[in-house]
Parts: sequence; structure tokens; C-alpha cells
Amino acid sequence: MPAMTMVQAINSGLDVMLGRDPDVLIFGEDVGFYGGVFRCTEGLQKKYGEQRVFDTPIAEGGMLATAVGMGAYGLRPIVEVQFADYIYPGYDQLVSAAARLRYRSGGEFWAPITVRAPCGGGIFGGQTHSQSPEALFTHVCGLKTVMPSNPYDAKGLLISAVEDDDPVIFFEPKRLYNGPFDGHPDRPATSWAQHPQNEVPDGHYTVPLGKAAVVREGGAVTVLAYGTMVHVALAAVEETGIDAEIIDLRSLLPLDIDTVVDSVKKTGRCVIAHEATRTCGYGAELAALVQEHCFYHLEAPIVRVTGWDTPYPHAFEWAYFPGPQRVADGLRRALEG
Amino acid sequence: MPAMTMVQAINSGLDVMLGRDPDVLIFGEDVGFYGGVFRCTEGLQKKYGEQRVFDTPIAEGGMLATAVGMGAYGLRPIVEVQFADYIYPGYDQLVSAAARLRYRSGGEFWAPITVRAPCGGGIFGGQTHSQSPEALFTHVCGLKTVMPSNPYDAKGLLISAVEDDDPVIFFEPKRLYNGPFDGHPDRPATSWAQHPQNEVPDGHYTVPLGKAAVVREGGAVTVLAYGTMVHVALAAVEETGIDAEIIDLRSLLPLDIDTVVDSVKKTGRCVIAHEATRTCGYGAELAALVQEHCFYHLEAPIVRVTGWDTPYPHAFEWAYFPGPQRVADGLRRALEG
Amino acid sequence: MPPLDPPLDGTSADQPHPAEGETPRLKLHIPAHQPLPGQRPDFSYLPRLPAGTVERPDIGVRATETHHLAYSLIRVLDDDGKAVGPWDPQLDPETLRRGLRAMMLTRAYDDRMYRVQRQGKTSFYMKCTGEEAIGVGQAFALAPDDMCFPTYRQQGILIGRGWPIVDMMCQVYSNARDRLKGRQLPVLYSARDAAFFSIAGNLGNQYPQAVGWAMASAYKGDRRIAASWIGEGSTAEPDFHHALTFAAVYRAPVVLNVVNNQWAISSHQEIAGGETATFAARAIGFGLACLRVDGNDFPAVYAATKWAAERARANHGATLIELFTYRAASHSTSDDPSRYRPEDEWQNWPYGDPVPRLSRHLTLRGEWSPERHKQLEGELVDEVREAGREAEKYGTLDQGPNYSAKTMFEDVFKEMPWHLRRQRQEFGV
Amino acid sequence: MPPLDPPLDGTSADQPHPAEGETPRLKLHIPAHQPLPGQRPDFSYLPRLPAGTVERPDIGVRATETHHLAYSLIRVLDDDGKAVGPWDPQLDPETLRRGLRAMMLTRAYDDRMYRVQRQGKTSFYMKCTGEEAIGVGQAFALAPDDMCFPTYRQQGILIGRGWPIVDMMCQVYSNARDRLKGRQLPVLYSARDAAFFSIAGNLGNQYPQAVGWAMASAYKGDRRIAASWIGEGSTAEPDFHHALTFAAVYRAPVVLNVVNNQWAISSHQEIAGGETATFAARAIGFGLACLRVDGNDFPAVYAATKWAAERARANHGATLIELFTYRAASHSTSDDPSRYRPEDEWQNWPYGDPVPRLSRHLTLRGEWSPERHKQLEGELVDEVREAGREAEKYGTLDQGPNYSAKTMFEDVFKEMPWHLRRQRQEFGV
Ligand SMILES: Cc1ncc(C[n+]2csc(CCOP(=O)(O)OP(=O)(O)O)c2C)c(N)n1
Ligand SMILES: Cc1ncc(C[n+]2csc(CCOP(=O)(O)OP(=O)(O)O)c2C)c(N)n1
Ligand SMILES: [Mg+2]
Ligand SMILES: [Mg+2]
Repeated sequence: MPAMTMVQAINSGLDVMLGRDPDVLIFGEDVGFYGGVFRCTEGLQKKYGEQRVFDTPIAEGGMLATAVGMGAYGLRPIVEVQFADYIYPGYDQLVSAAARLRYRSGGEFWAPITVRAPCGGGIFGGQTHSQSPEALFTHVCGLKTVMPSNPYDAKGLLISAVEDDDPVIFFEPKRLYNGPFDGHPDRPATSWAQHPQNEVPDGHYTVPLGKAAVVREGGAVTVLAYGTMVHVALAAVEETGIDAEIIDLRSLLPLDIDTVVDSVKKTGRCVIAHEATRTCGYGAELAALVQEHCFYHLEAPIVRVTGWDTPYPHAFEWAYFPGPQRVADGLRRALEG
Repeated sequence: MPAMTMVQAINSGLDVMLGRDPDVLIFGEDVGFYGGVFRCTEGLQKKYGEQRVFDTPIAEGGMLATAVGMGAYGLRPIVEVQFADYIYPGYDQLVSAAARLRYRSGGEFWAPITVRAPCGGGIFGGQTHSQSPEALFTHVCGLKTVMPSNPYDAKGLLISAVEDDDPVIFFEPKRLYNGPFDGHPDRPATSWAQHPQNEVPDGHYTVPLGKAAVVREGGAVTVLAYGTMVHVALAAVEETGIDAEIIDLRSLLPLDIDTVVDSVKKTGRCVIAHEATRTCGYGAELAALVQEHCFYHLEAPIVRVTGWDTPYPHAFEWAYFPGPQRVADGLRRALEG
Repeated sequence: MPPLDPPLDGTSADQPHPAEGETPRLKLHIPAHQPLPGQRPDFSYLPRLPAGTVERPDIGVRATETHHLAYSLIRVLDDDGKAVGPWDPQLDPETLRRGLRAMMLTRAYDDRMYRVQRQGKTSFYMKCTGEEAIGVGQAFALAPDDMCFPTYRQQGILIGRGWPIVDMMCQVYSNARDRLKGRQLPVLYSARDAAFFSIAGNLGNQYPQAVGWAMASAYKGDRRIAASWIGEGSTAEPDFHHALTFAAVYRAPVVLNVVNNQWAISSHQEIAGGETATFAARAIGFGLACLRVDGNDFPAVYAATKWAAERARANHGATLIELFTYRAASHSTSDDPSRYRPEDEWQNWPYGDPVPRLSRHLTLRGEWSPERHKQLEGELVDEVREAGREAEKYGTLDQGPNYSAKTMFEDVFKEMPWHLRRQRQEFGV
Repeated sequence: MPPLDPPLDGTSADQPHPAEGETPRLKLHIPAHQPLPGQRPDFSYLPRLPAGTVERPDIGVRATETHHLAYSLIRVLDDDGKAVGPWDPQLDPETLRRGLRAMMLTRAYDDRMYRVQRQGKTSFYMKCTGEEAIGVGQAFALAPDDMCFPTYRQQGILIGRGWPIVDMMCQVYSNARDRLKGRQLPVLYSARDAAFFSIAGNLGNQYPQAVGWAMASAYKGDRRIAASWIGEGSTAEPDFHHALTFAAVYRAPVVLNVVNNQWAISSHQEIAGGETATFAARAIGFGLACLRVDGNDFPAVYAATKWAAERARANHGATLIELFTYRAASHSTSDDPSRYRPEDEWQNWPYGDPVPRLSRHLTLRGEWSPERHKQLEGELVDEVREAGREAEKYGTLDQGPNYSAKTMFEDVFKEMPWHLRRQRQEFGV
């Protein structure tokens, strides 16, 4: 199987779906001739034509509304929002239309759309190229929310998202596009070439929505993470030697509650790690669920290791980013209890 | 002191601020000559003129952007969003502009704006006149979020919000506008006339942001609620005879963490009640905080009693609304543990 | 105030521009509407635009050649009820009678449902009184499978397309036969089998969705076009801008209608920007074709819509149509217009009532009579009463029966995820 | 493709409209831009609009009397560099030389900061090369305390207003003297003392905010107006629509500028709707005044801006100005234009380079010379190098020093709430 970066894996997933289903279209800002600012749609317009892959005006609300209308017709549009930070002008169409259409129409209409958006920091993008707004979508009933952490999952989850008949918000941690990132900006950047999950089948396969992955088994403490933080958690565990079980949630809604609960019941301790701001972040829901389901197994408070409740500050990227050091501290707190 | 309904108290708060500060303006849909669809601005245009209180085009984003610009000039605009369900077209201006302006400009500019929006169900408004989107704002750093449960607090918090130099989202539980509501739609509607907190001073006074109120002292279990659910919780406690301590949070961000923690440490049990959908609702953050701060005092899992993770269904309003019965069940679960 | 020629707030072109230095202080202009409740209705500011005077360009003309039409008003029926001018669609009497009947049925339906809401049998209702020629006339001009993305005030489309009013009533009652399973606010219909899209509660959402649907239809080499409606007040929402932008860029086969009924709840169209331009003129800046039509003139509405539909179907792109009318009833059952406008304004609307106007036209042609009109009115009242009786057999909001509340957990997703299954258990039943 | 007269996709007005029945299948139109990389630059589609031919109406005219100007192009400097026509502001040589200097300083500043980013001293940079006449010319035409709500491509305003370039550099370096305390992406300046609003990362946000600021100024009976800028690509965002709507309804004293530099990253202005209309024409549907001006013509930019500013100051309301120009450099340091356009397109831009054009004009008037130009260029390079040296003393992004990271918890709110104080403790330091 070929080794792919996450960009290549996403490109391959889009290619596969364009090839299999004439009702799949891709549009967004700069995704056509240019191939996307992160190159995820590179070569697709050339291969499938301007009718299948095209640029839109700079209007996230317009492109999402267009996708909802196309979905009602029977197409499966894939929209690229250039940065997750810029999804807000389209928020109304997602919350008020896409998420509710099936419900409010008694099942007559629905929005089988996939919304791709690069998220997270680590590229010195400042406060408007670094956000992780997943909790603003997991709170909205009717939306599914996904975030892969490696090339294999990215392609498999993306194909599942496109084939899903409900709207899926597909967040791509931009810091992982071209290599895994363990949260040590000072160390030389690593590429996907050496990473086990870089093996990506050329053709069609799926990673189901709603299924988490145990990326490291352990007995001392459970770490719930997704996206970039999966790699940071692995680094923290390696560096501390703590025997943690690390779960890559992959899909935030629906959540794989059983995998989470089984692990925490086993370890009795839980650390939740995400890059988003803490207050009312997705980690809050995880903490609430874990204590609801595992209360009598918990030996220490659930610890949240997150971005701070501030905008992502340009110069202080690494003071903001919840790196291995902060995760390690969180692990220790969870163990001391 | 005069007895006021919540509508009258809000109207009085607006009146007081218009009278004290020429830089206070009020605008929104139908708030001018008409006085607002819920009558909260009734008579204010007549009293202060069209330059101070006026209608806007139907564009929540436009009115909020206008408010941010006016705030940068030095005014203190108050915007009415006709229903919280319709705030989404203005979401970008709140998240990307109002919330970040002070931060991103190094303190050179800020947005001293107040955004009033009726929220919650109970009037058969269906899924687009019943939403409680507070968690979509408490997750956004830079915004303050408030929700009163009675006339006295409504006026006092509103004046604090207008005088605050940061943007404040002020949610008004529409079911409480004209009377307290204990969650029993079958019983005759009660008015504010009999309610203790209907005594509202005519003039200027404030209820500080960030201070909760203990509305009932008790030792068996702590109930964290706000808005309409405060009254529902009181009813549930009365009906079950459970000696619960009920805290009206009033301000969600900033949160009065000390009052919350002191109470839970005392009771060892906690029920969180809100009308919003459960997953990633504000109750998730409360649960996360309570278990972080009170882990060793908790004798049972924290229970969340909330709206279901579905749109607010028109015909099933009372099956959706978390009424006294559901709160009572929650209390029992918290006690059994 | 005249919509096309705004007074420049005391400093109009005629007056000399203040010399350097002596610049006046700035003032904030707030549009103030007259007349107020209690005052006499006054439509003298409306330019009198006679019927039959606007030319009808070929459907293939460049959009720019339609732009002056934004400042005219397409009218076919003159004051005597004669059909005049190039826009007369010359519809046969049978079609016109069917149109008249559908308009009258819409009005009778509205009257009853408004009443039953007042009786407490449901929570909410909205009439389209005075605007019947729009929903019905446009439904007649479009192909039955052209996809409509309406607002809450185009029930005339469903009735014009012959959708059963019993089904409409069941939705309003949220009863056991409500196709929307009791989930949606009354009047927010959805009728896929009538090519009628689920009505949004959030103003404007449908407008760019229609453009997306039309783009999909064009992508598939289909022949069906889309049409959408928005109120003049809602043109201020982002979705209006998105629809015009995307329709222009991708030349989408869509008919974009702005129903200018003068009011947005309590605010007059001036607050929506009608003081300085027409809503049809919004098309100009995007290079879209535009028409402005008397919305109370059935043949004119039909003809303008047909023109736009043919233009779209021939790959000439979208047309923005402003339908100039007046909201005769209250905004909704929650509204009280006597607080913000003279009670009798509607009776003084210079462009009349679409129903008697069409009736008069048919009568003039010897194809109808006051007697037949009266008789039909009676028949329709009975028909609606009958339908109402049947619908109420399936339940009302206050008395039931309704769907099982358990169903509220369905259709949030295609398959119910664990957390909703668990919540359904928690809910019990 | 000609912006004003779109080809109707093979079914133009000349061709007969297909008879009933034989309706063609629908097709989806996707604007396709030529020329592509490697091809020859070709601007033949641009109508040649000579200098000095557009009349200049009185600033008090009704907006409708400016609407035809949306399809013209205000130009003052002809091909020889002579200033011609009614729009010639007849600026004295001293002012023009100051303008030329500010434009050249802007270019020198851009060149250095682009280079230092390449050297890794900061994360990001954006040039305004080719667009200097806009920021600088408009800064000159506005009063120094008129409030500007710019985008990231109007650094010319700050330089035109004499804001210290050392301070600008400190922001780009996020260093210890950065007034924005290292929080903001490079080039997203904020300069309250220069009446320059904090630049938004989210396209369009500033546009309706400027209208709100202008409304506030009008409400207070102030004399300061507002001005805002937006790229042609960003006109598709909701905030553009909001700004036009609110400016029209409340007749706000604001100058609304659309900088049409042909490109939005890789997408040509056709994708923003430029295929079927000009961006100045967007004003028409709102009854706003509009002007369309050669953005590479300093006197023309100055004159148009002055006209709009005086109009606003005299309570005649807002003007939408399209500034027609070309983005000479890459979109940003993250962009590679050779992937989507011919390398030498800029050299072939029919309206030239604003710097030599103004230089030529002054020379023609005997007020400047190629020698003095060369010399000034050298001086400015030195000045920028000096400033750079000083700024780097205060730190660079890669080497520091920067603000203490602890400060990242400040200014989220006016007073720090408990949860941020606690997070600051958790952060340590
Ligand atoms: C986004 C949004 N904002 C506000 C409302 C509340 N609202 C419902 S109808 C209405 C007035 C609409 O007026 P108009 O667009 O002219 O349509 P009309 O009612 O006249 O047919 C308003 C403000 C809403 N439903 N959605
Ligand atoms: C809301 C939003 N969407 C997308 C982006 C990403 N983006 C940054 S600049 C840009 C192109 C803007 O083009 P234009 O408006 O023409 O301005 P120019 O760069 O040409 O000056 C895009 C798409 C953004 N910053 N904000
Ligand atoms: Mg209306
Ligand atoms: Mg541009």
C-alpha cells in the first residue's frame, strides 16, 4: 500500500468518491484550478472537469446554502471551508437548515453534505487560522462531527462522511497535513513517511463514523484525545513512561461511548485533551459523560488539558498549545488524584 | 416598590439607561414605533425619540456589526435580537469581532454592547422560537453570558450588562416575561403579581455579573439552574419534599464558581438543569467543573436534566420541556446515587 | 416618500453645496413612516403606473436590457378590468377561472384557519390575504415539477398545485395525520410531492438553497428550474445576497421573487431599504435580469413569472421579480397591526384586491358574473368547512390526537445514534 | 470576458428563442478564466477607457444621477502623464511629491518585510504592490481623523498618515514593542491614534462596522466620517450586503471602497460576480451613489475619494467606490501565483503602475525628474533599512524578545475573571 500524507489521503478520498459517484461535487474557495490552499483538491478539477470541482465566491454561507439545495436535489456536495475559523458566516445554514432539514420536513428532505475545514494551530496562523470550533457543532443536534488524526483514518472517515446521508462536519487538523506532530516545535519536523498509519489503500474503504480507536493500551489512566492531541498524548506517555491507555475518538458525534467507558472503568482515571478553548469545549461533555457512566470507578478527578480560554495568540503559539509537558502534568495530576 | 413583570422590569432597565446615558441607543427589529414583539421597548421611542430607539432592517449580522462600530466610536448600543433562534446570522460578528476586538487590538478598541435575545420554550413556538443557545456563547472567550429568572434580577443584570465594557449576551426566558412558570402547563398560569422578586425599584440599581443566588437553602442535594428552570426546580423540590439547595446561576460567564463549589461540597450531590439540548450544553461545563472541584465530596454521579438532543418539537412541547417530573426523577437519581 | 427619488434630507441637488469650512454637523437619518394609526391612509407617494405601458422584451435579451424595468410596474388589468398591453398572457377563460377559484379557496382556507387558531385549536397561523395572486399565479406559470422554495406566505402555491387542503390543515393542527409528525410550527409546510420545499423558520435560508437546487438541475442536464420567494423585509438577510451572487456567477436557472407587501411585521419597506430604490433594482448590481410587477394582477403575475421561467429554462439565467403588493391581514395571529398602521389602509391600496380584479376581468369577457362569484364563494366556504371537519377528525393541537411523542427522537439523523436511543428510554413511554 | 455585456452562453439575444417543446437541456455555467500560467497575458477584454472623459457631478446630486458612472472609469492621468478632465484635483506639486514619496515608501517597506519573512524572521506577510495609490491617495483625501476600517492591503493608509513604520514593523515581528502585544497575525495592524481600526482576519467584518461608526458620528452631530475597504472577492460575504443596506437606510456618512485588484488568492474577479457587472454597480440596487475609478491613478483616486468624503460630510450619504487595479504581488507569503496566472501579467496591466505614472506626471510638470526619483528610491531603501534595524532591536518573531507570554491572558475581558486567573496560574511562569 502506498504511503500517503494526510493531504494525499484526503485528496485520494475525494478522488475515489468523484470517480464512483457522479452526484459528488466539490466546491469552495480556491479548490478548483488552484487545488486548494492546502492542496487537498490538487488535480481534481483537471481530472473531473469544472462541472465537478469548482471555485465559489468568498461566501461560506452561500456555498453551504448551495450545498443544502444541491443535497435536496439529490447530489452529495463536498464543501471546503478554507479555515474552520471562517465557518461562522455559514453557521446559520448549518444550524438552522442542514441540521434540521430531515427533522422539520418529516423525512421528506435531507442534507447529505460534507463540510471539510482545516482546524487547529501549530502553523503560526494567529487567532483566525488556528481555531478548533468542534464544540460549536457537537452541541447542534442533527450534525455529525469528525476529526481524524492520521492519513488512513482521514481517507476512511472522509469516504464515510460523503456516503453518509446526514450532514457531517469534517475537521482536518492542519498541523497534521504533512506529518505527525508530537507537540515539540523545537524538534525537527517528522513526515508521514515513517508513520505506521501512513499506509493508505488507493481504492475505496471506510472507517465508520462513531467508532473510536485505542491507539495505545494501558492500565494506569485513560487519555481521551482526537486530532493533533493524539500524537501529543503519545509523546507525553512516552516521555513520562506512564502506562496510559490512549483513545483516539475520531468521531465526536456520534461518540463511541462504549470504548470510552470500558477504558475508564479499567483504569479508573481519565485525562481529556483538546486544543480548543476549555470552557464548554468538547472536553466538558466528555467529562460529564465519563463521570455519569464511570462514577464509581473513578479514583481521581477527570483532568482537562486544553487550549486556554483566550484567542490563539500569534507569538505565543507554543505557550497556548497544550503540548506534551501540559499533558504530562495532567497525567500526573490524574494519577496523584 | 412597584410590582413589575419581567417585561416591565426590562423596559424599566432600558428606560433608566437611556435616561442616564446619551450614548445608549437601542435598535433591532420592530423595537421602535411598535415597541418590540414582546413589548420590552414599549414607549421608549416616544420618550427618547427615533435617534435613540429605532427599527433596523432584518439582518442580525448587520445590526450587530453596526453595534460593534458604534461601540468603537464610544456609544453603548443595546441590540434586540427578536428570538435567540435568529442570532445565527449575526454569529460571525459576535465571535470574530465583538468577542476578540479588545484582545486583537491590544486594548485599543472594544465592544461595549449588550445583545438581548428572548430564549427558551413554553409558548408553542416550535423549533425556531424556542431555542436556548447559551452554550454557543459561553464557549466563546471574550463574551459574557447572562440569563435572569425574575424581574428584579432582569433589570439589575441588564443595567450591569449595559454598563459593562465587554460584550454581554443577555438571554431572556420568554416563558417568564409575564409570569413565573413552574413547568406545569396544565395548571392556571400565574402572574408576577404574587411573586416575591416582582418588587423592582424604579431607578438605577445593579445585580453584578458573576454572582449567583441561592434561592433555596438545603442540605440533601444541590440543584444548579438558571432562567425558567429555577422555577421548575423549586416546584420539583416542593413536590418531592427533597431538601435541595437551589442555586440560580444568573450569570453563566463569568460563573460564580465559589457559590457552586461551597454548596456541592456541603450536599455532596448535584443536579444540573437546563432547557437547552444536552450534548455540549452548558450543563456539561458545570458537570466538568463540579467534579474537578468537588470530586472528593461527591457521593453520586452528577445528574443532568435537560432538553433532549432534538429540535424543539411543536406538538410535543411538554414532552420535550424538562418539567418538574423530570427534575424530580433527577433529584431521586442523585440521592440514590 | 417616493421610492425612486429620495429627498436628500434638506440638502438636495437644487441647493448649493456648502462652501469649505462651513460644513454642517452630521445628522443621522432614521426613516419615519407615515401615516400612523388613526391617521388617514395616504398612498399619494406611489407613482401612478397605468396598465399595459411596459414593453415586454424577448426572453433572450441581455440582463442589462431589463434593468430599467426595475423602476416600472408590469400591469395587465386596467381599472375597468380590461387586459391590455404586451404582457397580457391571453389566458383562456378556463385557466383564469381555475386561477380565480384557487385564489378564492386560498382566502377561504386562510379565513377558517385563522378562526380555528383564535378558537384555540392550534397555536399559530399566518394569512396571505391580498397576496393570493402571487402564490397561485406563479404556481400556474411554473411547470408542476419546478421546485419551489417558498416562505410562509405562499400557501397559494400548494393550493394552486392542487395539494389537498386537508393535508395542509393536518399540518396546522399538528395532528395524527400531519405529514410533518407534529414537529413544525403551523404553516411551515413541506410537500415534496408538490415540489414544495420545507419552509424555513429562519428568514432567507431558502433563497440561496433554491439557487443550489437550480445549479444541481443544470449540472444534471435536467429541464426543471427552481423558484424561490422572500419578503421585502428579509432581503436584508445574508441569504438574499448569497442567492443573487451565486445565481449571477453560475447563471443558475432560478426565478427569484421578492414579495414586497410593504410590511415586515411592524416595519415598513422603507426600513428594508425601499426608501431609496426598488427591490427589483437589487438585481442590477449583479447583472441579473429583473422585472417589477403588480402582485395583485393575476395575468401580470402569471406573465412575468412565465417570462422568467422560460428565460431560465433556455439557459439565459436567473431573473429577480419584485411583486408589488400589500399585506392585508396581520403579520400572524401573534400580531396586532392596529398598533402601527391605519386600520383601513388595505381598502385604500391603489392596486386593489386581486380577487375582485380577476373576477371583474372575467365578467367583462362574459366568462363570469357576480352571481357565479357569490355562488362559488359559498361553495368554497362549504368545501373548506368539510375539509376542516375531516382534518379535525385526525386531531387538533389542543385536543389531539397527535403523533406519539416518542417520534420526536426520530429523523434527527437517518439512523438513531445511541445517545438519542438512551434519551428516548429516559423519556419512557 | 467583457464585464459589462456578458455573452449569454451561446443563446444570446441575436439568436431566436427556442420554440415551445424543443427547450434545450439546462447547463451549469462555471466561469473559466483565461489566460492560464504559461499563456500570454491578454487584457483585450477590458474596454479601453481614456482619461478625462467622465463628467464630475456636483457632490449633492441624487444618487441615481451617479449610477451610470458604475460603467465608466474615472481617470485623470493620460498615457503621457498629463492630468486631464473635470476630475483633475489640481493638487499642488508639494502634495503630489508627498504622495509619491508615501507610495514609494510603502513599496520599499513591503519589499523589505516580504524579504524578512522569507528569512524566517516572522511568520507571514502581505504586500500591496501595485495598489499603493489607493491606501496613500485615499489617506490624503480623507481628513486625518476620519475613521478608517481597512483590510490587510491598505498599509498605504498608515504610511500616508505618517504612522511610524518602526511601529508597523514591530507588529509584523510580534516583538517586545508590538502595540498588539504579539497577539495578532502580521499586517493585521491596529492604530487608534491614526484613526485606523483593528484589521479583521475574517473578511468583510469591518465594512458594516464602519457604517455603524459613521451612524454614531452622525448621531453625535460630529463632523468625522468613516471609510472602509473590502476586496472584490470579499464583496460576496454577508457583511458587504449589510454595509450597503444599513448605509442606504440610515444615509450613513461613510465612504465604502471596493478594491478590485482582479484576484482573490487564485480566483479571478469573475468568480466574485465580476463577469456580469462591475462592483461599483452593486450600489445601484440600494440607491447609493457610486464611482468607478482607475486605482493606479493617484490624482483620480484622490479626487473620487474627496468627492465621496465631501458628499458624506454634507449629509448626502454614502458612496460606493470601485477602485480598479491589479494585485501585482502574490496574495501573501503563503501563496504562489505562478500556479494560476501568467508570471508577467502585471507588466501588461493596461493601467500601468501607479508609482511611475505619478512620477511621470510630476516630471512633465517640471516638478520631478528621473534622477530625483532614483535618488529618492535609494533614500527610502536606506530609511526602511534603518527602521528595520531599529525594529529588530526590539525583537523578531523567531529570535525574540517578545512580550511575556503571561500577557496572553490579558484583554480577553477588561477585568480578568477567575477562570482566566486560574488558567494563568496553571500556565505558571
Ligand atoms: C433570521 C430571522 N430573523 C427574524 C425573524 C422574525 N420574523 C419573522 S417574520 C418577520 C418579518 C418578515 O417580513 P418580510 O420579509 O417582509 O415577509 P412578510 O412577513 O411581509 O411576508 C420577522 C422579523 C425570523 N423568522 N428569522
Ligand atoms: C470569512 C473568510 N473567508 C475566507 C478567508 C480566507 N481568505 C483570506 S484573503 C482571501 C481572498 C480575499 O480576496 P479579496 O477580497 O479580493 O482581497 P485581496 O486579497 O485581493 O486584497 C481569502 C479567501 C478569510 N480570511 N475570511
Ligand atoms: Mg413584507
Ligand atoms: Mg482581490
